[in-house]
Amino acid sequence: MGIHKKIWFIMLLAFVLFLAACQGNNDVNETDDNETPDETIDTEENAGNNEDDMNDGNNEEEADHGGEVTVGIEAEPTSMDPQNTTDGNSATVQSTMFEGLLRFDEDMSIVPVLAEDYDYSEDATEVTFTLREGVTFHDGTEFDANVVKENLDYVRDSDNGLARSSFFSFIDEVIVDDDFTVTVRAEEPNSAMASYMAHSSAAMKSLEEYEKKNEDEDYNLDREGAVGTGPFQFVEWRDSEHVIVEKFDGYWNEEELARVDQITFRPVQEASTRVNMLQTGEVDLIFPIPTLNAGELEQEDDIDLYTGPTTDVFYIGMNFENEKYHDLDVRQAMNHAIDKDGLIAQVLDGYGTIADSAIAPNVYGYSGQPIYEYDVAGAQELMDGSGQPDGFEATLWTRNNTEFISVAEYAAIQLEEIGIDVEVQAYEAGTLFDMLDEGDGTDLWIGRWSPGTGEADYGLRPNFASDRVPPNFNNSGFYINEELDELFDEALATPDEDEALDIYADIQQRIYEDAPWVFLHIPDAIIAKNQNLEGVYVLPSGAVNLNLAEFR
Amino acid sequence: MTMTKNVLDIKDLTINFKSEGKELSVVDGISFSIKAGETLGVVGESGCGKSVTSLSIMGLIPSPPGRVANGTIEFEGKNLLDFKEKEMRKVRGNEISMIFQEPMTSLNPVFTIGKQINEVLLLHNEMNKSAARNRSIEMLKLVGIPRPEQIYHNYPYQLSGGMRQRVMIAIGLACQPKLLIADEPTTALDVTIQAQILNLMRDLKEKTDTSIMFITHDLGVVAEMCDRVVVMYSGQVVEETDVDTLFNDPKHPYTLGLLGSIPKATEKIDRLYSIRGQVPQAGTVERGCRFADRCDKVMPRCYTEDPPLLKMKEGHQCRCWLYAEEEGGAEIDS
Amino acid sequence: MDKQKKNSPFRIFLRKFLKQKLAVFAFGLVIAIVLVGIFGPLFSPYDPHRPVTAQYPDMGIDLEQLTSLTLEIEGLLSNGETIEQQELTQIQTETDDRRIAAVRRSQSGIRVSANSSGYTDAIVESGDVSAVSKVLVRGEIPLDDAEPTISQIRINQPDASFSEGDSYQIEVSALLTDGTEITSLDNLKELAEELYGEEEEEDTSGFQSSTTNDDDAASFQINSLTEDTVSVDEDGVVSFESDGEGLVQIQAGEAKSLVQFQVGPDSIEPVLTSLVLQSTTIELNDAYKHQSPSSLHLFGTDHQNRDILSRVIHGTKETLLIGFVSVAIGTVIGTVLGLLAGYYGGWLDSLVTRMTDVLLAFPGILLAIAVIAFLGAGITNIIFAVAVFTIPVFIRIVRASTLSLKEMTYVEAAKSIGVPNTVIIFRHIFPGTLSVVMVYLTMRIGVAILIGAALSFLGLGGDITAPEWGSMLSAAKDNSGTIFHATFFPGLAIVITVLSFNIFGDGLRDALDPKLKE
Amino acid sequence: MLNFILRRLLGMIPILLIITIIAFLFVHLTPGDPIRIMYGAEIDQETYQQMRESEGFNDPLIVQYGRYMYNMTIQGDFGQSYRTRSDVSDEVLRRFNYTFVLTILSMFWAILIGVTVGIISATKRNSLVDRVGMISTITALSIPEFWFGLMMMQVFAVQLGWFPTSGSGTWIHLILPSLTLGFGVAATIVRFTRSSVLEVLREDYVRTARAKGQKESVVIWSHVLRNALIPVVTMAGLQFGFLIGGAVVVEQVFAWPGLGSYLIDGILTRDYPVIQALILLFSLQFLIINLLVDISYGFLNPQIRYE
Amino acid sequence: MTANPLLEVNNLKIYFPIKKGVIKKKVTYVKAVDDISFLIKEGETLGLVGESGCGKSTTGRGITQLVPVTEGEITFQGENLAELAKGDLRERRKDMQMVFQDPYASLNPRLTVEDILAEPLKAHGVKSKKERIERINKMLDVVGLNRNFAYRYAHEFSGGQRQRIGIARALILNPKLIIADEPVAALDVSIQAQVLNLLKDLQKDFDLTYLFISHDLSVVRHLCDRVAVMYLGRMAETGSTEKIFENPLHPYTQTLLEAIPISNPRDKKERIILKGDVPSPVDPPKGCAFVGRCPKAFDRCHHDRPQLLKMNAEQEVACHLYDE
Repeated sequence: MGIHKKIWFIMLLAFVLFLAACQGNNDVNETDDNETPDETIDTEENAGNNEDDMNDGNNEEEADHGGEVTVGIEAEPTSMDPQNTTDGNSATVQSTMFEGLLRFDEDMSIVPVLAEDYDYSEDATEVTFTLREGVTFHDGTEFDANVVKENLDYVRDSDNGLARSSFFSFIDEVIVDDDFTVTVRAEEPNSAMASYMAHSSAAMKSLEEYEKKNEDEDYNLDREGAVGTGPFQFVEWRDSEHVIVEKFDGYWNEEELARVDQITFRPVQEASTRVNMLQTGEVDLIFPIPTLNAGELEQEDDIDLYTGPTTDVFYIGMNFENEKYHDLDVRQAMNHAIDKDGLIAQVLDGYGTIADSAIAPNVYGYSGQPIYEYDVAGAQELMDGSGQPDGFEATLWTRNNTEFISVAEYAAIQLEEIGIDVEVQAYEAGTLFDMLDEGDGTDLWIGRWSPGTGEADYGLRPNFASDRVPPNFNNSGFYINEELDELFDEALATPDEDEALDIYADIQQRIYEDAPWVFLHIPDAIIAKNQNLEGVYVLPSGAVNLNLAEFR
Repeated sequence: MTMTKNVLDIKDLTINFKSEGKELSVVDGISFSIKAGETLGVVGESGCGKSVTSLSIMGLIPSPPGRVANGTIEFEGKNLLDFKEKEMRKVRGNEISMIFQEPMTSLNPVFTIGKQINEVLLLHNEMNKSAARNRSIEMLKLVGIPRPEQIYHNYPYQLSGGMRQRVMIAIGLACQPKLLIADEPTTALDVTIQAQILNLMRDLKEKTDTSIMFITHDLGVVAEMCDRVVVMYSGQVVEETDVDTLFNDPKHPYTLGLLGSIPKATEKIDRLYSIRGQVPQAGTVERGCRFADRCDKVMPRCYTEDPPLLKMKEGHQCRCWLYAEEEGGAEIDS
Repeated sequence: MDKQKKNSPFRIFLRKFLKQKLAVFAFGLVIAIVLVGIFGPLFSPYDPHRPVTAQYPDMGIDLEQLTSLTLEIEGLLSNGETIEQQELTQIQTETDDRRIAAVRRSQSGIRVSANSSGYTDAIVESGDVSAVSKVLVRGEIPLDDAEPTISQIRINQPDASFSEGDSYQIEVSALLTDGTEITSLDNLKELAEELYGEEEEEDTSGFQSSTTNDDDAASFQINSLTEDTVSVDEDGVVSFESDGEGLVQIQAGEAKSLVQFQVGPDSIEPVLTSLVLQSTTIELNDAYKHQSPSSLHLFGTDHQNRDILSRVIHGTKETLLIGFVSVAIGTVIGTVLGLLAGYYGGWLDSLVTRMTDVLLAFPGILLAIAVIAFLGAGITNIIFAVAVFTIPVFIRIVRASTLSLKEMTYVEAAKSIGVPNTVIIFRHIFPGTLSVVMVYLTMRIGVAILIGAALSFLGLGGDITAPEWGSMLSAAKDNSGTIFHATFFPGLAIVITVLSFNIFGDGLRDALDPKLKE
Repeated sequence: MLNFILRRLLGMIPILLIITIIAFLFVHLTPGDPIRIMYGAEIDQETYQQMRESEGFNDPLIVQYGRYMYNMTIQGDFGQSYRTRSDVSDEVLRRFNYTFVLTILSMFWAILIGVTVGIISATKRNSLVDRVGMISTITALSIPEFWFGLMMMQVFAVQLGWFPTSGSGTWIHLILPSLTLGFGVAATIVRFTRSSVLEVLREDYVRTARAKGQKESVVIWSHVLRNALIPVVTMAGLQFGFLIGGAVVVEQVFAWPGLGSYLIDGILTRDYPVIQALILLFSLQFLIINLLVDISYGFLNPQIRYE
Repeated sequence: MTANPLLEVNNLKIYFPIKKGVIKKKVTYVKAVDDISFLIKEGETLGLVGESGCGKSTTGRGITQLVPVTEGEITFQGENLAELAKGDLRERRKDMQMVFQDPYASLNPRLTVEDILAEPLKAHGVKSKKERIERINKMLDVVGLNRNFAYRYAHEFSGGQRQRIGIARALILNPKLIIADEPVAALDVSIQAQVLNLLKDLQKDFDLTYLFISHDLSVVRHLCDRVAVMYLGRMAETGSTEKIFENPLHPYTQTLLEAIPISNPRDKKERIILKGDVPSPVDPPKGCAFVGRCPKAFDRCHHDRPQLLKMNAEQEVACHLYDE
């Protein structure tokens, strides 16, 4: 009896030890086991194993064959379906696998991809695409006009519950003219249609995926349906570990065939951890990067740093339902009270520019305005002239990540100098959206807006149009300006580009002067990579394109 | 008195304990010896130093705070105090073994009875496991445990206090020691069980010829068990004699008082003799007789001078000034 | 009387406690920390909520803390006139390294603002002319002397008009950013080659994007902008080919200037030929944040340039509040429930025990996270969250202690006398549990502070702008690799505080342990 | 004994039921909307309502709870993550491996370091070794875990380059996080072992063992340890709860793809199915660990019998 | 000795349930006290003897209502304690006090002697502090303690002094009955004599009645007028001290007396040694509780539970040997 117990005890200990020793290798072992019986899926298996090799610094050796890129991203992607994606991390991953008819190039101009050409009708209600021939999806199916129609119709249908369905609600009908010509007709004149079609969510998916979904209700398009036409194809998505894509040999554009065999995206939440991983060579490319680390990385010889403006605009929104902000003097005083130069220097370590309009310079239709200079005395004068010379108390809502909080802290400190006593409250992003959408008790909040379409309409309308007040998004400050509403529609209906640009310039001037926001800054995108990696494109929106990445 | 040789000879043993920076002599220059085959009773109230003495023989005084400051403990002619720890380990459990007061806690609760007897056997004897097992069961049988094969596999909690004390005795006697130190082995037991254990020990002593040092505060037990008695008070031997003399011709006032204060089951006394005052903590009286404060026959001298151990007659010594002149007893050098 | 008091259990405890030097020291620290928590704000050197730079003037600290200045420029026209900067159109500004300094046009001039220490070039451009100014930003990193670069080029404007076939040797002088002048074209060319010759090729970042400049490739250029009227060779000899206006541009590095020629008789409009910068070297300071520890700021400053020492001092109160209040709530509720459940037993005991079991089924920090997620962040909620998971701990220990004390004979004695239950609980049982409660209480304060910090780390902390140690750590954690002091001092404050409480609690435990003799 | 385990398992059911209710109410009454979190600001009201309807958020809570319980108990379906749209039960199982390995290895360090140092400290009581050991453990208990983790990463991964900074893959990845996590627990175990050993050293049977002439080392490692371990095992079991809590922080620091980071992400994004499943899992885990602790008692302490 | 009965105990049963099962079904009972009856007359000392676990202490606690009585009647001064209202019961307690075995555990270490002695006074409505101090001082004199000791804490005293404090606490309300639960078992021999003498003196001075619970037969013989011998929760024999010690009838009483160590080596004797241990009170033998160890057991002892039989004016015994 006693001996038995002793043995049990030892076995228990041994078990624990065994688990501790083995479990760590589990993944590798599993793949190894699978590998032996089935030789044909060799490439895929290699992918799994090579990830470990890479950590030993075997990059050089692999370079001839293309190699594998590991990318450290900020957060877990949420979906592999572009039509159901609203976050940047997912979009980055998807951009390796999916393509749309058009895309934005590095200068934010629209270039054809799966479409060879496109034409607006005279009244800007229709746009006709001539499609590229000979494009095949990763699953071998052909790309044609029907695919375009099916894709657009599927995403438009709100019954399918896709996040991007309303994005395409401007479409009235998609008409297949012939096998490789397709026309998109809008309900109203819309000169921004091409921009919409260049958006990452207008990506083309293989029709087989829709069929699978139709057959099986539980088929998970978000995780399994990643079949596009891009230079990479989907391999594996393990939550919190990685998403792996590998080179697609049948890519239509032979000049732009993928140059590496595989890309692994690894979500790493802690920014400092991402930086450490780049320094130790565990990843080849990371973004975003805390501005402070950027300076440090800049000094490192074998790390390249990219910094450049994005299309994000940071602002402090104010609630017009609250009388405090009815006075233009107060709003302008607030704009004058904040030292944007200091903000950029201090909070962004210089990696940013002052927002001189409600949209960023890289957005189509941008027109810069003379900024509100930092002038405490002037601001105080404005306050003195307003109905609230002694200032007031305010609550400033912010997202609870370091970047937003620092901005909020900074603004709060400075607004206090003109008597506005600001209390900063941080909320988790989702909660904050929810609170803003509810519209109750909103006072001041730190906002960030970037038009995914890269043009002015989407950059301005959601924030300033009267019909976008809560619960519709994103005019959370209940800013009502009927003149603007008319101008928005007018601009969209104007097929002539220059005319439209003039209208947008007018709109921006009116907004900037009316100061419904405290305009803050446009942050830089900061991306760092191993020096050996080349061919990384950064879009003006700050998005990274890895399709042509290769090792030097 | 036949001249049998002494198994144990303690001379001038002084044991100090450190407490609050001061060293107190818990045992202060005691000397006594145990002859082969003899049962020596060591009697005294709590705190008189009897347990510390027994632990010092085993070399088990917790150090710090305790230490042997002076004296020798000769076991079969060799001074145990000179033994290294390794040599001492060979003595413990083998040549001298010990049983303790609390049978309930003296056995390790997580090991079987068998394992605990085997342990001592395997430590001191060249024998294999099965031989040890047989010997263990034999020992269990010897100490009167029913169904020894079964008990062998039992855990201590499955046994009653009396049974556990039997197991302790089995462990103590397993290696046929020359000396068994029994430190209040029956105090925690009920009368009927105490009677069983005392009986058992008497029987075993006859069979094994082991000398026993029997520590107790119960004079009744002494009367039943012992050949000679050492009475201790406050770290000193105050009287040493054979058991018959102790009960019928005690000399030291403390011994007298002790005998007088015990109620007897056999006769009814209306009022007990009682020693006044409290038992002093060993080592706290600095000068004079340690019993002086409580003594009915105290003289001025008692407060100032330490009384020597006086020889009353052959084998009877007493530490009291009362007998310094009248008996003319020679002082035993200390 | 005094002699008797000496032996009261409290005195004995005190004597035992005082013997433990380390614990006494820790207790001293605890007291000191509490005092800092209460009175510290009165003595803190700076206002913890405002950047120190804003406080220097009030405090009479005279520091050259120029973080930005307005650079005045003038335009020089070909007719010799100057125009004010307000009239200059199409001004474009840029710095070589935006991380170090930014430059932009404002109503009052060209505004140069320091970002972080280093030096860079600020380029002001208007049409075809540009000028460069060196920007030096002093900060943590000591700067080597900056290599001067070419700031402005001045080309002598010929007064006369030329006619076809003439030629003209351009005379050039240039101003360097360190104020020295170069007077010959050859020298300028040489310098430009030396300064910019190699640098320009070095765009090897491997990033492909629109913002990489590839226009001004050459280090030194001299070329005609009106090739049909004038042509120019490398040595600055201009030949006039037809009538009209002739413009020649000289570019050295980032500096560009024009010279205008009137060829033929028709008079021409004067053009902007060069920009004159008021100063060629701008010295600024990086005083925005993360100042290293110095005599001015013993613990340095944080990311909002607030004095960390002051914030640590002010934060003591918040941190202690989290520690004390949450544990106090937990202790009181836990002790009361534990006493009642332990003493009365029965259904009350079953209920309380079940409740503790369920609460203990959640690991402490998860419970705290849950509470915070439910109630939202904020110091009161942190306190509540920590209290919630402190309660079951105290219920357990008090209940266990009550159960054993209940069995003590002196409690039985009191019962047998007829002492009411409430009196028994408060007189006999509660004081008995007090020792273990005290020990846990001190230890738990440390745990509470740590949990508070962990909640902040996970983004679930209290007021982010408040000077609370946990939030300070959390705010600085991204930079822990680069900025040592911003995490170190708040971290140290936490460690020292928690350590003091723990050692103090340890000392209490030893002093209250009946097994350890006096 | 089997009967005992069965009884204990049955006894868990009501507790778990209460926990499902608490967890359910907790996630559903918490402010924050999963749809918003899933899609950010970029969906309009119509789509939003559509999605609420299709996820069933507009039903009364009791109906939602019923559906949840039905799916979970009858279908074995814990739902789909709102955030990554993966099957929660699959995902939890997969991540459980990671957290399990991490916590087990941490526990291994903790016990290895804790018990060894604890015993040395106790046997050399009041010596220099003891004092150093005690002060360093108490210091270990006073350091915020994430700070310690970041420092470990700075020193051993970034400066010395001995270990990868973070992530998973090989067992080397496990070393730093498990050490960070085990550190605090080790300190607790040291203290506990020490006092437990000191307690046992005072016991009579230790004196008996010495009186038998047993070697001091055997006395300590056999007689003392076995008894001293009984309370240590309970404490270690309870510390598992602490480890799971600590894992949340440590997994965050080291980007370890375990349940801790899953939970934090889940809470931050109001990923109801994930939160519910994890709370249930953590509670179950805790209860099972308690059961295991109780069973291990039986091995350590023969006096406990299971009826 | 014709006084009235002060305390009468009839068919007292005290069972402790052992809880088992998930929903805590009460399955078995420890029959600590299983149907015993006895009475104590005013002014006498009844010794309740037996080995550990025989239920003698539980009996004492049952009488003072410290443990719930399962069944039976306790009549004190003619009043059935079970029928008393709570307030009245507290009032009765005044007349019925306990002295406990362990003088170390029975005094709260956090209180001074004054606090300890004042507690019963407070509990029974002595509000004036002056009066309390007066009575405390008087009581300290009575038990032979220095008045200055009032301000000391219990831990500063030796075992004998503590027991005096315990006795003082019991006496301070002038009770009629003192239940002394092994009051000298934990004391050294010399101190034991002091306390025993004190108890005797007090009885004389204050007209006390004692229920003296002890396992030490010598002490019982010394102190008690009558003796009740318990075995495994049942009464084996009661009678006057003289009778029990001179002429024990129950085999258990006989062996118990035999087991007492001799007081002089000259009295060495041969004796019957009782075999085995006391059986578990959870599952006592069906017939006579002593049957398993009884040298004189016969068939009937296994089946029938013997009832107390009056053997003579001073002795009752529960044994089938005397059934006729």
